[in-house]
Amino acid sequence: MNREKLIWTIIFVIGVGALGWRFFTTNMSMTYVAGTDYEFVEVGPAQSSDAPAQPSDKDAKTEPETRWVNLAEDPDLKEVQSGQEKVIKKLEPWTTYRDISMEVLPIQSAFKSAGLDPSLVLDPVDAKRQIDVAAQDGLINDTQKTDLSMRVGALERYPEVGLSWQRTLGVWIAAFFTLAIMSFLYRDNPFYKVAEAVVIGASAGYVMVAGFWTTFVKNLLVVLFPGAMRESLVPGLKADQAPDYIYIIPLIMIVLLLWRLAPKGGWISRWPLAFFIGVTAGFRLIGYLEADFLGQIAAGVIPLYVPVEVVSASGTVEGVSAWLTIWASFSNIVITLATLTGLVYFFFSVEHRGIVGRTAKVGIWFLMVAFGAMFGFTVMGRIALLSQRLEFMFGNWLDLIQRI
Amino acid sequence: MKRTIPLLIAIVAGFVVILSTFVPYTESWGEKGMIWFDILAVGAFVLGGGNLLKLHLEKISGQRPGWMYSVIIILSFVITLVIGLLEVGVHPNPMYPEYAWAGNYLEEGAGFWWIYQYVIYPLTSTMFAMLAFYVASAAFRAFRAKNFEATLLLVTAFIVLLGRTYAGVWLSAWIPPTMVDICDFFNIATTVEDWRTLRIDRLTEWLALDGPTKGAGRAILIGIALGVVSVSLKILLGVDRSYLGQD
Amino acid sequence: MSDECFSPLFVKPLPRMKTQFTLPLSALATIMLAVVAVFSGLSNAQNPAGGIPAPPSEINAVDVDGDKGEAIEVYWRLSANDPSASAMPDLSTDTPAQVTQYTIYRRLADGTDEYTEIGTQTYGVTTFTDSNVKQGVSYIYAVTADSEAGSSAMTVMAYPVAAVMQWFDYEKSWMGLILLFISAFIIFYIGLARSGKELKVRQIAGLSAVDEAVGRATEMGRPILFINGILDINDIQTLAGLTVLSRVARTAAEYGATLEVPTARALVMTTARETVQEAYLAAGRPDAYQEDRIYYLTDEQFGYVAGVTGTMVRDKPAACIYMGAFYAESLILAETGNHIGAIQVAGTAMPSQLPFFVAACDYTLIGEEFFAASAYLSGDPQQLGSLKGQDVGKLLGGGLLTIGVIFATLEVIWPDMTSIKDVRQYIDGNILGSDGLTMTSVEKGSDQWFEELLQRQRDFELNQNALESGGIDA
Amino acid sequence: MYQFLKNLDRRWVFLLMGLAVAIPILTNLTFPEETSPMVKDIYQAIEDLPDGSRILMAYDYDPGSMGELQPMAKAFTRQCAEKNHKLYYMALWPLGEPMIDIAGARILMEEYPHYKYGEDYVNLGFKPGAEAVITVIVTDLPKLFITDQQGTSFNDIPMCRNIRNIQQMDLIVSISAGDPGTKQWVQYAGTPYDIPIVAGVTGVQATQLVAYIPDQLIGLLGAIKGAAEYEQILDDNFPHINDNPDAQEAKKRMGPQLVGHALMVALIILGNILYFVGRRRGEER
Repeated sequence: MNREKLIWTIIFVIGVGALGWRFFTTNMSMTYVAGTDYEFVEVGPAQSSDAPAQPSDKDAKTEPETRWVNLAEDPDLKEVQSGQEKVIKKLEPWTTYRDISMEVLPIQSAFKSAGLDPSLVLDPVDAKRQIDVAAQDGLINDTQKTDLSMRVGALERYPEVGLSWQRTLGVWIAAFFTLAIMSFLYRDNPFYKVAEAVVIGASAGYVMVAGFWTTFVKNLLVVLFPGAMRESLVPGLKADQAPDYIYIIPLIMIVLLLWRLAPKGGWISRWPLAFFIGVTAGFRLIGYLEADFLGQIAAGVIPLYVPVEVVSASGTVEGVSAWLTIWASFSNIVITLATLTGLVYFFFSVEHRGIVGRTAKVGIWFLMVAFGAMFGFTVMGRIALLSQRLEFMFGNWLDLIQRI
Repeated sequence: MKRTIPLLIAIVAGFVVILSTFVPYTESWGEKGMIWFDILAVGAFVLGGGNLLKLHLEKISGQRPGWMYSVIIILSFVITLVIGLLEVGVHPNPMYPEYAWAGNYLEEGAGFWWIYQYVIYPLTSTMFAMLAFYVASAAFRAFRAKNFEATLLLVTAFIVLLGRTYAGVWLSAWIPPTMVDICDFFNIATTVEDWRTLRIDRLTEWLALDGPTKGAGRAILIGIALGVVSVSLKILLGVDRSYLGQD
Repeated sequence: MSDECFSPLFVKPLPRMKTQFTLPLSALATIMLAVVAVFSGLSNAQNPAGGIPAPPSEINAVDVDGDKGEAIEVYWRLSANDPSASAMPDLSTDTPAQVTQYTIYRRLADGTDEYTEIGTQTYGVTTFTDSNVKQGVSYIYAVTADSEAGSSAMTVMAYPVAAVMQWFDYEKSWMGLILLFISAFIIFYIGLARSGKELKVRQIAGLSAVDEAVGRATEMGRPILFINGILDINDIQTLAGLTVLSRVARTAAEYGATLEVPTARALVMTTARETVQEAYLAAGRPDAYQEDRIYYLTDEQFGYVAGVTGTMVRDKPAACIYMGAFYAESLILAETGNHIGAIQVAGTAMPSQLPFFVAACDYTLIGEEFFAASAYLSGDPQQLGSLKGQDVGKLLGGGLLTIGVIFATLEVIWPDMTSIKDVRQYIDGNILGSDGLTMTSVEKGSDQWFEELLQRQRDFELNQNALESGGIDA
Repeated sequence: MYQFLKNLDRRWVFLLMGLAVAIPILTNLTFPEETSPMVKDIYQAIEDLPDGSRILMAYDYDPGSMGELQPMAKAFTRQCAEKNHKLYYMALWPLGEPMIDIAGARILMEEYPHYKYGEDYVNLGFKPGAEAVITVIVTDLPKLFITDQQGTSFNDIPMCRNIRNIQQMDLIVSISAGDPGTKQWVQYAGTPYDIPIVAGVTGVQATQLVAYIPDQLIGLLGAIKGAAEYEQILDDNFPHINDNPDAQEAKKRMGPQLVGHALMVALIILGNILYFVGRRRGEER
């Protein structure tokens, strides 16, 4: 036991050391972002406030037409300058960021291989100047110069490019949790317990938040109080949307359900539950009968003999291919046989003996073949999931392979 | 009384939904019911979240084994909830810049997004990826030719595993031309196309996507549909009322 | 695009709309048309084809059957310049007249408004469903064929059409009959069982294992873990799982074993608590019921699995019972359960997860067996009756399938025999499909269909005129 | 040796599996692909539509299944963009929205700059309600999709102005990781309203959904293998896609697949050898 602990401690120390070394010498886990600026001003007709609306004007009561302009996209604000409009209100500017590591990292490595400082990339204008200097000094040749300036020039379309410490930290946290979950394969341990606690708490919170913003707001509040929602959470709502008061019912049901928390009369919460259990029973009964009973039988109505025609290059039919017909017919016969024997297997009224038993046995064989095929088929997806996780670990975190 | 009214509610609601599907005017009532259900489920989060908090607070106050992890659960739960509901770091919607609360709660760069991207997603997707290990250990242990059924299961899985990669083509590409040669020997005219089905990759597709899987899958689905009809009817006839609780 | 103000000129003379063609308007339109003709002639000077495609040759519309009167289907015949009108479309000669799309117009039949565009369809398509109609209001539809160079004349419907609400969806007649048939048998057998007749059903191996597992857990003094799937109570599998839970809880209460039920949904937790409490009461041990053993973890699939597997390796339950709707988590749960050496019984109607349960669990209830389990385990003879009803359903399904397959095969062997084809079509389209009780012999949009419809509308028109003139006694 | 293998700790299996996937990723191992008839059917279905047809792109998956479905989603977007089809993106999963961004909008923005938002493609975003959403939008699309994802009113989007419902779509491309997904699209839209559907699904779903082929579903791409074959057929037909490393993602992931599968095959063989040796020694029944 102590020996095992020692081994793990050594592995841990070596691992941390290797990570530290890699962190300071490579691009490991570095995440770069580009910003987009928003700076909104509301502009409106310049004369509207100076000259009071004329009484004869029918539209006198309506607001003067105003609009929002993003200064970052339209910094000139031509109409305002020409005096036709004026700024009515200004909002706090904001910037949103987007991950562009995939663009930045290859340029950085190009810089590195050319013997230049990779951190230059974050300031494309300065980087171009440094490339020119390096070219003059003969550190890089002309093809390198044009190539590097062209590549770094592509970054100039972003107003700002920078290292995001939040996201870089995030990559480390994500990597830690990935390893913590995988450590469960060896055995239960404190790292896994921490990861487990975090995932339970955070995902429960996540589902509730998502449920609130998507279902509760969009499917209940918007329907019941479209006016208030248009003024607050969902401004894009149509102006003429009328409230649908039938949605009071689910609201009342929530109240009934939460009555459980009250000291008395908690049994009333069974009402909404019973209502939905009834609806579920009715709805699923029809749904399964239509799609899975009738639908599957209809799909099963296939001919057992399928002649496959041989068509020449010019499009004329040259007759029926014996072998292909045999294959296609065989396939349909197998499908039909598997369905019918499978149904016999599910029979409850008769014991699996005699002819019924033998038929049911064939049914099980087909089920087993199907299960084997489904198992084998699924393995692929599972391995893909693992590859994706490892690609993250090797790419985004350790920077051993190209990032996805 | 405490059981009769809910039973009546369930029966009436169920039969109304069934009948409504046959009347064009009321056809969508069942679907509307499901939308309402989602709303109720969100309301029920109060119960679920409340229970989660209660359980772990009790664990902490009782200093029961593992209470430290309960602290982590409660912290991560509350932090996620607060950041998400208060839309921390979410900008207004660029289309409606003056509405501070109209932004996307999952906006890239915002607090909730960060939690999702760097905490929840890695954790859940790694949990999902663990399946790659479990399929291997399950296959090693369970796929043994103990009897005829088990042999069928294992042989099919074996073929499909091979056929889903390049190995399938590589191992069996010789079969169709060989079959043509054999037929030539018996003076039967065939082409390579006729025997293509015998290649492992084609056989895999037939096994997993056509033939037996399709047929057996159909039998399972038909059986399930009948099972659903029967379970639903038992609920709606009041034969099965285990969900109702006590008087 | 065609201008609305020209449209009356292109309209075929219609019996009921004559009043609308006032002289000044048509005169004005004629003049404007002439002007347009001159200009278009100029612009198409280098193009002898003219660039304007031929109009669609015919148009008709019918009320969509079996709806609440909110949709009308419009059909037309392809324009002669439609690339898919001829058998071998010649796409190489990209003439300006080649149809790129059809535009569908509509106006009220009472003539109180003008044609407005209601939608477009790409070339080669001859149908459009207008789902923006008012019930009972009559409309006239029109369609133009459009090319890069311009639009054809409008082809206008000869008779108005209105969307009507049906009170019964006849398309679902057969489904209703089959539902009645199966339900009647289920109810009949339940009644038969209730009257005391003993019904024989075969044994299912997995089911005795449930009791056995509970017993073993009691012996070992370890808990029983019950997972009710990861869906909410609006899934029927969750409800079926709850019934099994009720039985397991009752046995556990009788034996004095601990039962642990982590759930992925708050409502499942609530309902499961009701169920288990009732089971403990029924077993005469209401004091042994521990509410906190039935708890909510998280709705998130893998968050939930992480929590459950953690609990598994720490509490080492002696039995793990999985009954409900499962997705990818099935194998994670079952492999962890296998590792800790628990007896595992699973039941689900998720076909994709069955292979994993079959591989990793001791017993697996496959699809319908899972639904049957609740009937078996309840120990209630009434519930066993429902299984007999299900078997009747299987006989019906298997019978329909067999007959259908036989006729489908015969149809391939003797393709010319219409009677065989009709039988196959009736099974396929009517009984199993949504064509109603009677066969529809004419395909919508075909030549025959256009003719028949026109005739029907003429007859209707005659009747209407007769009614209006008071000629027919009602 | 036999005793060690017989009581083999499953952690050895785990370790082997980890290595079998990790090593090919680190060494960038890839293999050639050959397209199967079903993949050809799907390719042909999109290819045969007239240029500029309307296609509904239903992205019903989340980051959990990105590994399998992302390459398909990207490839579908690419083929449609090659044919200048009009693309309507929507999601029934809350996290499908970012998927539309990554595997749809971003591809169009970077590789097909002539695609204009609102004229050639639109992101309608996520709607909660699963199959209930489908049952509504088959008759009335703007009823639920009042705005697009950015909040622009539906009728203000040029390519949406004439769209009343999804029956007007010429094809539905359903990329799905579970429920709601392809099954619901087939049940509630494709089958009742005769809208052709092609699908890209996870391996698990593929086996169930084949029951719908060919009547209710034109074809489906199953798992990463289907994606790789589809990438191959695009590479063969559009040479410039061949040069795009982002369009070879699935093919790249087939390397770990092959080794992983080979390991599983070896494990099954080993397991059976152990079983038969054990039986000969009389240790097992």
